[in-house]
Amino acid sequence: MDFSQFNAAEQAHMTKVIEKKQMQDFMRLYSGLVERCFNSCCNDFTSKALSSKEEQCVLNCADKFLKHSERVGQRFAELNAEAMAPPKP
Amino acid sequence: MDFSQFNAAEQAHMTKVIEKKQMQDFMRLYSGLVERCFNSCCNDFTSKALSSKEEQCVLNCADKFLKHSERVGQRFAELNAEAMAPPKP
Amino acid sequence: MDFSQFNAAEQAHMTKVIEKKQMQDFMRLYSGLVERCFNSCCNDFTSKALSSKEEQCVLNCADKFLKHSERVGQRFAELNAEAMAPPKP
Amino acid sequence: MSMFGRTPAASSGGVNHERIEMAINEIDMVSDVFNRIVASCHNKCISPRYAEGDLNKGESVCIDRCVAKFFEVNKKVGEKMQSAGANAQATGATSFGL
Amino acid sequence: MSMFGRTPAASSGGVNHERIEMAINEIDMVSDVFNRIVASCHNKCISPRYAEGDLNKGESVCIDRCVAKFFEVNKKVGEKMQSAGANAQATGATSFGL
Amino acid sequence: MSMFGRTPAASSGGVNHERIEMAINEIDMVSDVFNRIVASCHNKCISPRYAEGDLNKGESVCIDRCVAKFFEVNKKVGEKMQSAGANAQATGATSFGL
Repeated sequence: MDFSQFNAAEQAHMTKVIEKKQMQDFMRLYSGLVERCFNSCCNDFTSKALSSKEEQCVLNCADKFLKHSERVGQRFAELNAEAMAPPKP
Repeated sequence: MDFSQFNAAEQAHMTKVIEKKQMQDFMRLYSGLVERCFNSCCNDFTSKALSSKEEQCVLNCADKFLKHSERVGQRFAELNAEAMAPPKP
Repeated sequence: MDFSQFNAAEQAHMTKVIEKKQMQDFMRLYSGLVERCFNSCCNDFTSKALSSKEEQCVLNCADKFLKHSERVGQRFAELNAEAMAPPKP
Repeated sequence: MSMFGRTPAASSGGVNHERIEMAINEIDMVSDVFNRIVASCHNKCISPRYAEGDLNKGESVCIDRCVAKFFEVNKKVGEKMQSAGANAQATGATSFGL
Repeated sequence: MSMFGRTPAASSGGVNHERIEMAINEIDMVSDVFNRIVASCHNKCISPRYAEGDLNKGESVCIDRCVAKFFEVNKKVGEKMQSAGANAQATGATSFGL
Repeated sequence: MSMFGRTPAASSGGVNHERIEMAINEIDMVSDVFNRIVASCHNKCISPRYAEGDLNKGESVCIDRCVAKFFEVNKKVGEKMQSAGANAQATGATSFGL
């Protein structure tokens, strides 16, 4: 996205909008991660405590999900930049 | 959540926000319930009318979903209160 | 929905709200369609290029999804009008 | 509208914010239900093989019945919740046959 | 509030917009987590046959443990992200035991 | 912005609301697509056993190809809808290679 044609007031406004959106995105990423790892790792409800096996699964799942999102973000940024670039002759 | 440090204007504002949010949550709960019970109970599309078996399934499903949500709400409130309390010595 | 009791300012306001909502709905429909067709058609990640078989699947999927949505929209409008009509004697 | 304070411009313009807000709630709900029907009836009626782009006869008939059945379910659930008194606050939801 | 400009009416009314916005974020997050628990624990604990409308004993006990376990998972993930420094910006999320 | 009336403060501050609204739409769409890619490629590439926390070589390569393929699908669908004239109103969606 290119906000260079925005005036100062508009750029300030967009900065606030983007900050707010990033905060919301982070919260949704976080709760989506918890839900996904809970659903994959927890299948035994004979106890309310996390077993050590479940805990290890959750920690690996969270770790992997964050690395996954980061890698997707890198590729996404590259491909988006490519798609926005003027077509090559 | 603790809004006790809010002034009167802020508390009035929050009350409106919360009412609006409750309304939206209720509507989303409602349509989510319809979708879930439809998906679980209706698998025969040789007729457009609900069979009596499907209808009973839908009524039980709705009943059970509401009781489920209520029970989750009770446990959620207890655990959230616990998590917010000052740590015990 | 019946906005006939709205005054001119309110109707103008609602027109803007509805336009904005249609734009958002269209964008969500579009990205939901891409996600659905990707998930149904792409299962081979030994290459980053779309195979001709995958491409044909995606095109048929998009086509069918749009026709599906349109048909649902027609039935929805009819049934909604029926539900809003005064009950027959 | 209550969420964002009342702007002088708007209130002098004669816009009844309560009424607008209820109308927006109604639009949001109808649109939410519509999107759920599209997804549910796609899952029920459309084969994910995508050998052709047109709806075949069986799919078309299935869609018609599926939408009608979803409305029936919506109605039954609405009646149940009404009798349970659970929807005292849902008075804004007047349009979707509730 | 920052999203929609500051209206004169609101700022003269003594409303601290930052504070309101953080409170709304908090409510949104708690409500989002609650909805995810309802869906996840329904999938884990409730049989989709719907032979009766009441929760049976096994389902009730399962729900209690499921909600508790979801909180545990939420806590573990929160600690992990805190130690990873990933949640520097999540300071608004104070209420859900994070 | 149109949704909440135009506040005197904002319009005297020289903010073009149409332009802001289009930019917000664009951000929302890019973010929606990104979240869908994260979910879809997780389902396609990541084994749900979680024996370790690192991405292995196979998963990493799969992710790269998956994201590229999702973009391809997005492009094909965009072209199809453009030729169908269905996206006359989608002119705000300029950034995601559409």
